[in-house]
Amino acid sequence: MDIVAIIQSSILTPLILFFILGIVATRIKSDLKIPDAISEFLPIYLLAVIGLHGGLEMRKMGFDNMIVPILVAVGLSVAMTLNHYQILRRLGKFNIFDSYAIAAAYGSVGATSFSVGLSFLKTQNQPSEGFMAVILAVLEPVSLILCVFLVNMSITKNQKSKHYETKQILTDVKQVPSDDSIAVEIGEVRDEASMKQVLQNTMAGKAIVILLGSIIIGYVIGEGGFQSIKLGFEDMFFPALVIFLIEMGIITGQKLEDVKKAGKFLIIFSVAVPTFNGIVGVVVSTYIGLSIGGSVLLGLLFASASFIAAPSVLRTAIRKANPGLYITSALGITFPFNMIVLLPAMFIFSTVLHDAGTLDLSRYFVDGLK
Amino acid sequence: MDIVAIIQSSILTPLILFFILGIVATRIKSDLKIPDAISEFLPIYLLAVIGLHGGLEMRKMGFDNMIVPILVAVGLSVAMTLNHYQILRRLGKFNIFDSYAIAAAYGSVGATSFSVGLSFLKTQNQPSEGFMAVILAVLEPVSLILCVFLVNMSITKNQKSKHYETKQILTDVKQVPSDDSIAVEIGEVRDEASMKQVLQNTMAGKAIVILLGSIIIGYVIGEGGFQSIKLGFEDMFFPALVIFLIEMGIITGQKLEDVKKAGKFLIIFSVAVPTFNGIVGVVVSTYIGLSIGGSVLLGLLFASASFIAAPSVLRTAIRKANPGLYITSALGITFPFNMIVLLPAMFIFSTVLHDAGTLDLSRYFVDGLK
Amino acid sequence: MDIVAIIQSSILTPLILFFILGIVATRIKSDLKIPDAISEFLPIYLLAVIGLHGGLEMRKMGFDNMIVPILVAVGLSVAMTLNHYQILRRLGKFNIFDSYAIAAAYGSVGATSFSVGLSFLKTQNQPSEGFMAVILAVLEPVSLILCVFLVNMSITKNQKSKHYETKQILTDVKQVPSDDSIAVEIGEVRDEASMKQVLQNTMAGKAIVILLGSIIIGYVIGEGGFQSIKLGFEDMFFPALVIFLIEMGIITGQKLEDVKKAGKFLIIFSVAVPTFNGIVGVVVSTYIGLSIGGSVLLGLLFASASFIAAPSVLRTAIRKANPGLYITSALGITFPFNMIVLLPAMFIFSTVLHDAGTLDLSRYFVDGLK
Amino acid sequence: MKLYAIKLLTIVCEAPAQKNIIEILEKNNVSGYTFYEVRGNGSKGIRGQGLQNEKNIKLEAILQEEKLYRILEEIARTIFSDYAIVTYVNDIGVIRMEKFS
Amino acid sequence: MKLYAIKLLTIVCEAPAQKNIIEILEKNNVSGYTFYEVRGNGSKGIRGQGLQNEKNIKLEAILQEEKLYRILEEIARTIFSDYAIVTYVNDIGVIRMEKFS
Amino acid sequence: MKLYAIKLLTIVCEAPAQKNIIEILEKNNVSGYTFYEVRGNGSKGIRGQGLQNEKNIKLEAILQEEKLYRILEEIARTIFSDYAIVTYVNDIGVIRMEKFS
Ligand SMILES: Nc1ncnc2c1ncn2[C@@H]1O[C@H](COP(=O)(O)O)[C@@H](O)[C@H]1O
Ligand SMILES: Nc1ncnc2c1ncn2[C@@H]1O[C@H](COP(=O)(O)O)[C@@H](O)[C@H]1O
Ligand SMILES: Nc1ncnc2c1ncn2[C@@H]1O[C@H](COP(=O)(O)O)[C@@H](O)[C@H]1O
Ligand code: NA
Ligand code: NA
Ligand code: NA
Repeated sequence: MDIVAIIQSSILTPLILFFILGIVATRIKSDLKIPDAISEFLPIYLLAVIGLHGGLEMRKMGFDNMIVPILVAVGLSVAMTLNHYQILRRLGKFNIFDSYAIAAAYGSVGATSFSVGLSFLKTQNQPSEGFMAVILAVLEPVSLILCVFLVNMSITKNQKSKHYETKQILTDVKQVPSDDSIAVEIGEVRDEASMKQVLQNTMAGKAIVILLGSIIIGYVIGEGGFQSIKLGFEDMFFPALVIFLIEMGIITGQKLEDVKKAGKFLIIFSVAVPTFNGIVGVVVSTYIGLSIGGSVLLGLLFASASFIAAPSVLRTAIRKANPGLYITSALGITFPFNMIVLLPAMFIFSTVLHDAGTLDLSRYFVDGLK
Repeated sequence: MDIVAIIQSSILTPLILFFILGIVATRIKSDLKIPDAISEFLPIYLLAVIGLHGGLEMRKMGFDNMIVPILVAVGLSVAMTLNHYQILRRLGKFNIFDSYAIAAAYGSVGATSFSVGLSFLKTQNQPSEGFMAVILAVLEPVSLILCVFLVNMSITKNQKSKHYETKQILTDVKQVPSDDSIAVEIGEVRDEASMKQVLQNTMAGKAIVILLGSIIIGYVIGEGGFQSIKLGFEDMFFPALVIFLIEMGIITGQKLEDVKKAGKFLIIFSVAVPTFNGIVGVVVSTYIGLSIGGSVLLGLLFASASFIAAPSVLRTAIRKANPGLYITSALGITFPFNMIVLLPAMFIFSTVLHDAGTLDLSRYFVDGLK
Repeated sequence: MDIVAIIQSSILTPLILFFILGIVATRIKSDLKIPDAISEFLPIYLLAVIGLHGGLEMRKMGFDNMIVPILVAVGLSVAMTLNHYQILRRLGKFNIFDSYAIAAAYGSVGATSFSVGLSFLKTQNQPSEGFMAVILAVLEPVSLILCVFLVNMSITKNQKSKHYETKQILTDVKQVPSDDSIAVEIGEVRDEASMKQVLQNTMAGKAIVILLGSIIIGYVIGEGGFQSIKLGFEDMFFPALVIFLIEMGIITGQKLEDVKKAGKFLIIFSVAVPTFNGIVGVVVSTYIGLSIGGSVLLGLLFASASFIAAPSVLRTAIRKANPGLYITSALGITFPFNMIVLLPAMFIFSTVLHDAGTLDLSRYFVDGLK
Repeated sequence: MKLYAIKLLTIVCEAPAQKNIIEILEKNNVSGYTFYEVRGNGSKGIRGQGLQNEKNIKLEAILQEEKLYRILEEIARTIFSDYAIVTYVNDIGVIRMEKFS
Repeated sequence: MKLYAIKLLTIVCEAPAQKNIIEILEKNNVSGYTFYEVRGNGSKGIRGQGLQNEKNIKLEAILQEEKLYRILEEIARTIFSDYAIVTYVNDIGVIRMEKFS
Repeated sequence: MKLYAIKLLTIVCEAPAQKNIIEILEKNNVSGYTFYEVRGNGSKGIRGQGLQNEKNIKLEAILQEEKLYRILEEIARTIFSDYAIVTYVNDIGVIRMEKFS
């Protein structure tokens, strides 16, 4: 294994380069733009492809050995989410709303990152377990629901026990708009969207519906039924992902301006926490027997923060949280960091963990000395 | 021929399953949605593919033997449309506007159904006559124009002969909005859009223009010229149809709520009439010498009701008709029924009619006994 | 080489025929329409493909021999632009604003024409130099910037030297709207958008950004990296171009109505000048050693007028010019003329110039006599 | 800068009625109009989700009071009974009165 | 043709707040509303460029003055503090008063 | 709940003029604005069918009367002669006056 080649083959790809082109375009104030209809359609398409292939693989492999990985993934996801919250609330001094919202975004997973991970593994000719698509679907809602539940618990508790303390929670909120002439009485704060509502919104969110639906369809139709749509739902995946990454680059370019506003703590968080989660993910995945590719994908899921599906739930579920914080850090910092730095690093790490012999370190150093 | 396999291969297809996914998504109140721009583009694309292939086939086969089928199809279409009207008006007690509008929608043909039919035949490795695309183009306007003409005739006659009778026609209209403070005087009812207008709108409707245009272009360029665009205009057909069926599923899901409002009579009509028309279509097609596949396609055209092209003409051409009735029944009942039940049934029927020997009934029963 | 076959294979192509279908659809008042999102996306996609292939070619061929062609192209482009201006101002009696704006549109280049040219060459199995994509990117802004600069110079000069003469320039403007109750004082005419603004808008225009970006990306990833997206970014090029040409046909159809208003002089200009520029382009390209295909492409670039990128800059950069003039002539006359007449003519001409022997004139005449 | 009083007529209706309304406006020599796609809910139910035909259009025309009543009357008489539609009128001020005569 | 005076309430807000606002309208038995996607700029910055969630929605409802104040009060109390939002009221004239009761 | 009187300035213009108008608004410290794509017909013909450049934009800004006339004057002086454009002014009521100062 040639580390230089890996890094090269992970960064100098159409995906990453077009993503960077999108960023550059925004920074030089270009009017380059992927029309909304296209960029709203692409995630649906990408998830359909991911789902179909997951379903096809599961039909081949069976789902006997997917129970353990799923349970482990859910457990880790919950632990990480709670850990995020503690870090943000204790060390970062964020208010409870922002702390839970950011914790949820980083606890949830990104389908775009997953897509780039699949593409990366394909370039490296590394297979991965088909049920990773199921884990993607399962992990998405877990930490969202957890955090929304905890926020509601915390409000209710405060409202009941001591009336003046809840008041403090509110003044605690850093981003309460100051331009409102109408005082918001704490007693009237609506209880942050009822849990039922949130469960409904999360589970019926388009990402989960199309992903789970496609997994089932893939499983039912099998390779035979898949043939007639293979061209569109397999071969066009990377081209479509390229287009989507142009748009993501454009939006990232817009968010970069807000990164400073996010503050030093959140910037460090956006790099350190994914790295930690990613490493833990790879180690645990290797331990429970996932392949090199599967471990990279699961590590990437833990490392990734959701910037499409989660924010759209969080904005109403934890409405007192500042969306600028979780979107900016997830899309503006963590996503590019994961794609460019962490993904190849985790792949090298996973390869080493699985079989140290494959990593040709000597060649690397010899090459370096030339 | 294995009936179980046929049914399975007609229902457990990506097309049908993604259609059902769309319905399910709407029913569980998901925000899944194909952006408008995509779902407006797809029918144009699908018709272009259908047309090009029709043209290519006709170049190979010549159009000597397409005259009889076209004339027969037009004749049958007229007869069926008049039959629909009688059923709706006499048995269903609908007013003349609704009767003619529903008759026209069911007399017209659906390009989406046709597409699914083509896909089905491909799965069954059954060829069909290239000129079916021409029949699709010809049949679309026939019953529309007929019904609009008859509605106008009927109004004019009534207006002229007896003034008070026309009044009855109007009060006859079930859905006249009751919230209008301005009385609509019968004498002022605009003559239901002049026939010239309707002819223009129908013949220059985008579906017919793109379909006929593509047939001609396919004919002119031949296989040689087609090669350079084959990937886009042949291999992407089924993937594109899948996407379109997700959206159709979503809309069907929305319409399902209105099905009850359509009334029991219309629900029965929406299943019985397509079945009857489909059977007649298969029998007549077989009789005039069409292939197994061609007979299925023509049967499917007769069985199908238009829910895109026809309604967009009918809403202005017979504006006193309630669009809720013809759209809900065509899309909410007939379309899924045709795709899931009638299409495989007609294929079995057509195979039997063409050559009873191919239907391996014994194997079916033996399988059934196990 | 068979001239009849060339003409046939250049006109009876899906591209041209679907373009014509678009025109016909508009003329018969059809509601055929490619949704905006699609027709805004397609040029971005087409430029990405052109750029990627240019980059891939340059990686293979190196860019040693691209310096001379680029310099020659820029020089020719400047000369032609100035020539356009003189013709329009002196012979055509257009005001300076219209003269410079039309001169710029015809001095700039059309990516759609370039795409059709590539497609034509592919049908004729003629390769072309990869750096033509770079020339496309370089030529686009040159004459725009030149003309805007000259307009600003001319205004400033007039404003400074003689105050009453500038007034004449203004009254000179044919299309000053007459329905304004507020007199536009010459002293207050904003200086036609500062040059810096214009440079920014032009160089960061989406066409240039995506084109140059894709050239660089193509160069960096090479054939190896390109494989994973080849299906989308090579094989889908012609199908996508077909869709785009339907929409261009529809818009051309709308513009045809305005052609009369453009006046006889501009109509002649829109045919004669491209022909002249095209011939000059082919001759010079052949002289500096470009291939048959490369000479056709460069000729086509000189012959083409920009109707998407240039107008979007010109509308604000030379805002006193009537956009109806340059868009109508570029899209309504020059584009169809170039595609249908000039492109095959230039190909024949280029073939003759490069090697008279390949043109089987005898066969042509013998065929003609039959 | 003086503002002249004039009327703004707004119509929200189902897409298929757009053509008829523009005809009425043009027949009455309205100098111009603006329109765009909207979604909505009213007595005829939720509109604008899926099919083309079920979209709503919002049309706005600035016009003199004289024309206003003629146009309103014609719209009410020929469109109200058959289509989903709402109309309303606004008092506005414009600079260039002559643009809307 | 007589025009009856009534109120037009307009709300421009971030897309995620749309659901809440429609709930408030429906709770107060508003007879209908019209809405569409817009872009904008205000105290919460530029909105509507990229992500779905950052779009703005403009909602318009014709309603009687009685309902107006109740609705405004509820929107102000439950939405103002958490979302990007602007609301304003217009005097308009309609033909069919009974449509908006 | 009291409504404060303020002005709503609406501008419908061709897309390429949008940038200039937003510049004028921002130069005059308008607190915000809303805009969206529309189609239309007027003295410069039908607009909004095909090419990007031929689209129309509708811009709305809530502002104090003082700013209104300055802005109108500047738009009239620098934009009217070169672009397809219509502007009009509406009297509206808002709750949070301080948002628009
Ligand atoms: N009270 C209302 N306020 C604003 N818009 C309305 C109102 N009622 C109806 N509309 C709009 O007008 C369209 C047609 O209304 P209707 O005829 O009542 O179904 C609806 O789809 C809405 O877009
Ligand atoms: N002065 C204003 N005039 C018109 N629209 C405004 C104004 N201020 C804000 N808006 C709109 O309301 C949205 C939310 O405003 P804000 O809460 O101030 O960020 C903005 O994105 C604009 O679309
Ligand atoms: N009388 C009018 N009522 C409403 N909108 C108008 C009117 N006149 C013009 N417009 C709009 O303003 C744009 C520019 O108008 P004009 O400068 O007259 O071409 C048109 O394309 C319409 O969208
Ligand atoms: Na994560
Ligand atoms: Na039928
Ligand atoms: Na040129």
